[in-house]
Amino acid sequence: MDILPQLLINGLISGSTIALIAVGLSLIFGVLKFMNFAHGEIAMLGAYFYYYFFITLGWPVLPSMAITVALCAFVGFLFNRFIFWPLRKESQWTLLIVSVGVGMLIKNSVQLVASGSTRTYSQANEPSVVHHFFGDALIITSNQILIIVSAFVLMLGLFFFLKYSKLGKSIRALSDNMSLAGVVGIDIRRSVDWIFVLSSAIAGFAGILIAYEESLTPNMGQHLSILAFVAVILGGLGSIPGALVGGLLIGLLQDVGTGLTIGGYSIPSSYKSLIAFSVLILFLLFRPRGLFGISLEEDKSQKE
Amino acid sequence: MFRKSLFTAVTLSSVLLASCGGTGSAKTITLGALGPLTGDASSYGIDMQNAASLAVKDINAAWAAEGMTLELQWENGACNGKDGATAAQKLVDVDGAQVILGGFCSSETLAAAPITEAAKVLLFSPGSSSPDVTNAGDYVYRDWPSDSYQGTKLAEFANENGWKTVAMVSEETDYAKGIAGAFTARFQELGGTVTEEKYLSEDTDFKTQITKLNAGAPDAWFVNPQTPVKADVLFKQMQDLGIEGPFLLNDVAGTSNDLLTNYKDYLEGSYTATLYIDEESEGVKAFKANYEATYGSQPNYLGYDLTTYDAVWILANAVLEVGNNGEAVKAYLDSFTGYDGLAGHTDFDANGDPLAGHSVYKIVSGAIVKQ
Amino acid sequence: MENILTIRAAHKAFGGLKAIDGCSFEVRRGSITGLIGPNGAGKTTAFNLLTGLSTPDSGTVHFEGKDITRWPTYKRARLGLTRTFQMIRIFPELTVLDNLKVALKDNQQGLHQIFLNQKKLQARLTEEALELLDTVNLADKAHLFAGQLSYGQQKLLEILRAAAMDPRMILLDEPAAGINRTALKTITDLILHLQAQGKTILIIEHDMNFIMQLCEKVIVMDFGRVIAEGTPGDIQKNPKVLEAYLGRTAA
Amino acid sequence: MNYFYHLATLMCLYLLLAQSMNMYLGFTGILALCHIAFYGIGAYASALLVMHGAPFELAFLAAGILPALLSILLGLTSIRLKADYLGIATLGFAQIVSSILQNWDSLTRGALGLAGIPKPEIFGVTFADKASFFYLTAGITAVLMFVMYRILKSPFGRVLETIRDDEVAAMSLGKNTVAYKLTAFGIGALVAGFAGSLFAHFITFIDPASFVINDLSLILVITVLGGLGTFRGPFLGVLAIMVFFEPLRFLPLPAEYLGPLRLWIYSLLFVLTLRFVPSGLGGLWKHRSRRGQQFTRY
Repeated sequence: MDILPQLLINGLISGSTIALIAVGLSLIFGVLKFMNFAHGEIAMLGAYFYYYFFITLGWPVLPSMAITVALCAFVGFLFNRFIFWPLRKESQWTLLIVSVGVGMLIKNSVQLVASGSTRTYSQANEPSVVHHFFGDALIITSNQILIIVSAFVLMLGLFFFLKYSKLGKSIRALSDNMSLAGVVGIDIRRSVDWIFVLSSAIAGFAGILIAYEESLTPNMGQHLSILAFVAVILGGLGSIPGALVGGLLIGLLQDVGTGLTIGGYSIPSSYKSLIAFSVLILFLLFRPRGLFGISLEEDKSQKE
Repeated sequence: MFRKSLFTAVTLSSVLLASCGGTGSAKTITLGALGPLTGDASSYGIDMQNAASLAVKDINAAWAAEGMTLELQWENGACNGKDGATAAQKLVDVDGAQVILGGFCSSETLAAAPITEAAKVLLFSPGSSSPDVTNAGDYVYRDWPSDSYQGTKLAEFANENGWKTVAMVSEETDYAKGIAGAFTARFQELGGTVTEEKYLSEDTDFKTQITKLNAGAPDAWFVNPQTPVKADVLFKQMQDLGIEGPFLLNDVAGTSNDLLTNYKDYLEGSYTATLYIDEESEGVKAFKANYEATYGSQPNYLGYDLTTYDAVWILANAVLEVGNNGEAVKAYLDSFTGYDGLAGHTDFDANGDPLAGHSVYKIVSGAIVKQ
Repeated sequence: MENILTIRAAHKAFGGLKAIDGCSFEVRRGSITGLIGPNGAGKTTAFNLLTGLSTPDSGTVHFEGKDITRWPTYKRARLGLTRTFQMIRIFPELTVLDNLKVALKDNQQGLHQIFLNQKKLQARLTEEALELLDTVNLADKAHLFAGQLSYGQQKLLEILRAAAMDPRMILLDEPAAGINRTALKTITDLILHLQAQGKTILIIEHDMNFIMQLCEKVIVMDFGRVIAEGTPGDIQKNPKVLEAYLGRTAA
Repeated sequence: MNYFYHLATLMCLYLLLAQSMNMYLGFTGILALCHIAFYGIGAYASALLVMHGAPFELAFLAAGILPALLSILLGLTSIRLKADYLGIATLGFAQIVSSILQNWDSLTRGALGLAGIPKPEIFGVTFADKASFFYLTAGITAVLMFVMYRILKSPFGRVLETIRDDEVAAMSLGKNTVAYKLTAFGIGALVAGFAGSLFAHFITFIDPASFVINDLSLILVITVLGGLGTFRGPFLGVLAIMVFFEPLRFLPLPAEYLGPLRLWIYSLLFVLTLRFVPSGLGGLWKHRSRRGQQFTRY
């Protein structure tokens, strides 16, 4: 099983980017109680913004990243302020369906401007710095290390932000019981705005990391949203560590699942998404609240 | 990339305006044209459109003496069956097209075929390579060889090189599947073994497939993607994972300019099979220069561009001689004596497939050299 | 004198919270029985156990001798055990008439009946619904959207809708909450009218005079179990009841 | 003329898809996002059966029944899930179906797709040309629309609406809500399967790429634009699409910008409709009583 370490790293890399998107999804769900189908598209948007600034305009890395994250946060903020927040009183249906529409809008806008063909960040023959561990069993590039490290750093940062900062506490109060939070003087609207800004920024950054490692196409947003849903449900709704663990789990399941050859038989890699979704269906049936989340029945009954 | 696509749009409309504005009362012949102008395959569609427009410009120059002009009425097939059929139906019914250039993707051609067959309209595809197109209809012709040629050619070459085990990474699309099927069949016939790992078009990470195949320590690798960008990611991830050794590449991975420059060293010594194109011939050089001058960049898919260019010329000659009528052009092509164009000599077999096959090229310092 | 409904040693916990902790009581057939207790005593959770919205961790529920502990809500309703809700659950987008017609019996709501002639059926259902509305003189509002009724009228409608199923027993969850004097009189008359038709009524309520006036027997719950049972008179004097209500506020 | 028949047939297919989805999404409140999977299963089932010699009538019925059975199975396993979860579980189901269609080479030839699907032949009459195929499709659509009309306007349909508005209340009125939801979901899948069969024999070439998630968005646009939860909604939605959007194709814009532009306008209108006119063009789908939904909102 000499390729196992490599598979684990592959899983970690793809898992950590999914986790970054899942976190934002979980935050938004925690507050407005709906799964934002447009969230994966924000990551795709981040990949294209970065492409425009870094490749087309040729800006250096850091400013390109900064402006991309800011723009994504702004887009998230705009959609919240004009679409999601005004509809918050609706049934969470309408929010869910409108988020599918917002996702379509983002995708088609990018397709309109960037004429749809897929692209990649690959610079002329700039080989990435490669590190070898355990002989040749594990090969990982500096970019890949950056992805894993930044995912964890962001997670930790977000965790502490929610735990200790004033805004973080109000966001957590909001997700527990919005009307109560309002009563005790938390400016609900501002907090929800902040949540969208925060999760969209993280998703935008995740988009950059994904596009560094893989190719970028307008359709990738949809695929990312769905994988992020699976991660959120695996990890448990509304829990940040849950989203991280869920994302990593999905990445590992997909890569190790298709990579391992047990007794000569191995699952062909094209069944990768099949594994992720079968796990999703299993979790939904037997443990809808996921690993760390609170069960919806309890949550609802306490409020009844 | 953004500047490029805007630039294309501007020049495209100007070319169209120029070509139909200049003729005054002269007789104008309109041919239908069907290609993937949106979606993932739109990069092919735009290249096809550019090549066809260049051909139209040259034809109109040649026809100016007889006061005739050629015009292409474009419809978007979006590389899927539904839009391909809808576009074909509109061309046949609303625009009364008798001869249609396209579809580019096999799904477009296969969906358009029953409609054009029923209306006895000639369908001439410069790019559909699915083996199913061979008997898609009597009025269906193509000057791009079926995938099976490419697959068998590469398999025979691999066998001659003494390779016994080949690891193949291929995309789950009609084009790539056709090549993979032909390659595996032929290579196994010759006693070799092929370990295949597939990926879906929406997948974007292939490290697992590569790691798994690498575990089998194959003699050679066959990279068989649908689009150059997927090839780019495959090469990057293979490079990161330290995969070396001789590569076999399908024509999409092996003949795309960006890849040959970006991975010049990595692909050094690899082999690909594509339509025989004499890069050094005056016509091809003139075409590339003309393309660069008009569209500001090198053609993305030279092979497809040349077959499109030739296809427009063949159809133009046919229409000039026997008139803009599906049955007449079909008869003309059935008794076709061949056409020597930029993509070499083109002639058809009974099913309307081209006789010319693929030949193996070696990649030497970023350029492909005939073996 | 046999009992129509008995709940025996029921336990229900949500995580650490023991909502129902060994609760048992019976309700006499044809009676109007009250169920009172301070907030959080587990009254609504007990209702949910009786009507199948949630199932007890242990213990049993019997209705007319049948063990319905694990039965789904709709089966219990068809058996003749219906309820109203603390927060009104009428269908605001349907008309008042339709809210009742949906609940009326033998309503041809099967898929195989979609092609039957509707006229005869609709006429009968409308007539029955209007009759029900007459009992509380709401007939004139039959064609309004249920959402347009006043709070009191919606409460009445919800009780009527539960009665429309011609059940054997109706569980009323705080029917008098937020009701003005005149509407309260109508609700009391409706309850007495339903009892006269032989239906058994079990009421959760905080309005003591409403309970004392209507109920022949009152069950008092606290901390998820029954702490006292008896006629309204005994209950008012029972020290445990006072301590439960007062003690709680004093502690 | 053929082009008119071609568009009219496509309109009938969209109408069937929109109304069948409206039955369980708009009327019963089941948020399932796998309608395209049923459509795809129906198309493949019908095409494969006919290509292996089965008569068209049998293949057409199988194309409806197979997705219906799968929907019952899917429903049984996930009906008790809350709306968000059900949406994702059904999206997962759709991805699983798409992945199987792409990978099960021996049956579906994977990405090569199925070419040369024969035209339908019923009692010796083959519906080969566009006109006759349109009449066949229009006939089937009319029959299905009538049946769905009767279903939705009958007491059975009224119970579906009560389940959408407040399932707990409907349960306490003795309605076996799970059975009703499974039936509505099953009928939706059945009709989507029929539409799939007609599509396969109409275009005569299907591949996994024709049944992807973003086709779902178009149907969602039609249903929501027309008005969720109303019978006339899908009619208005399809009309809006065909009358307002299809002609965009004739705009002088270069074709490469026309495609994404049309899609962009669809999605913009979709979002604006939901934002300002949630009940859609002909709709009365109002954001029903919040209590009815799974989460109690403030």
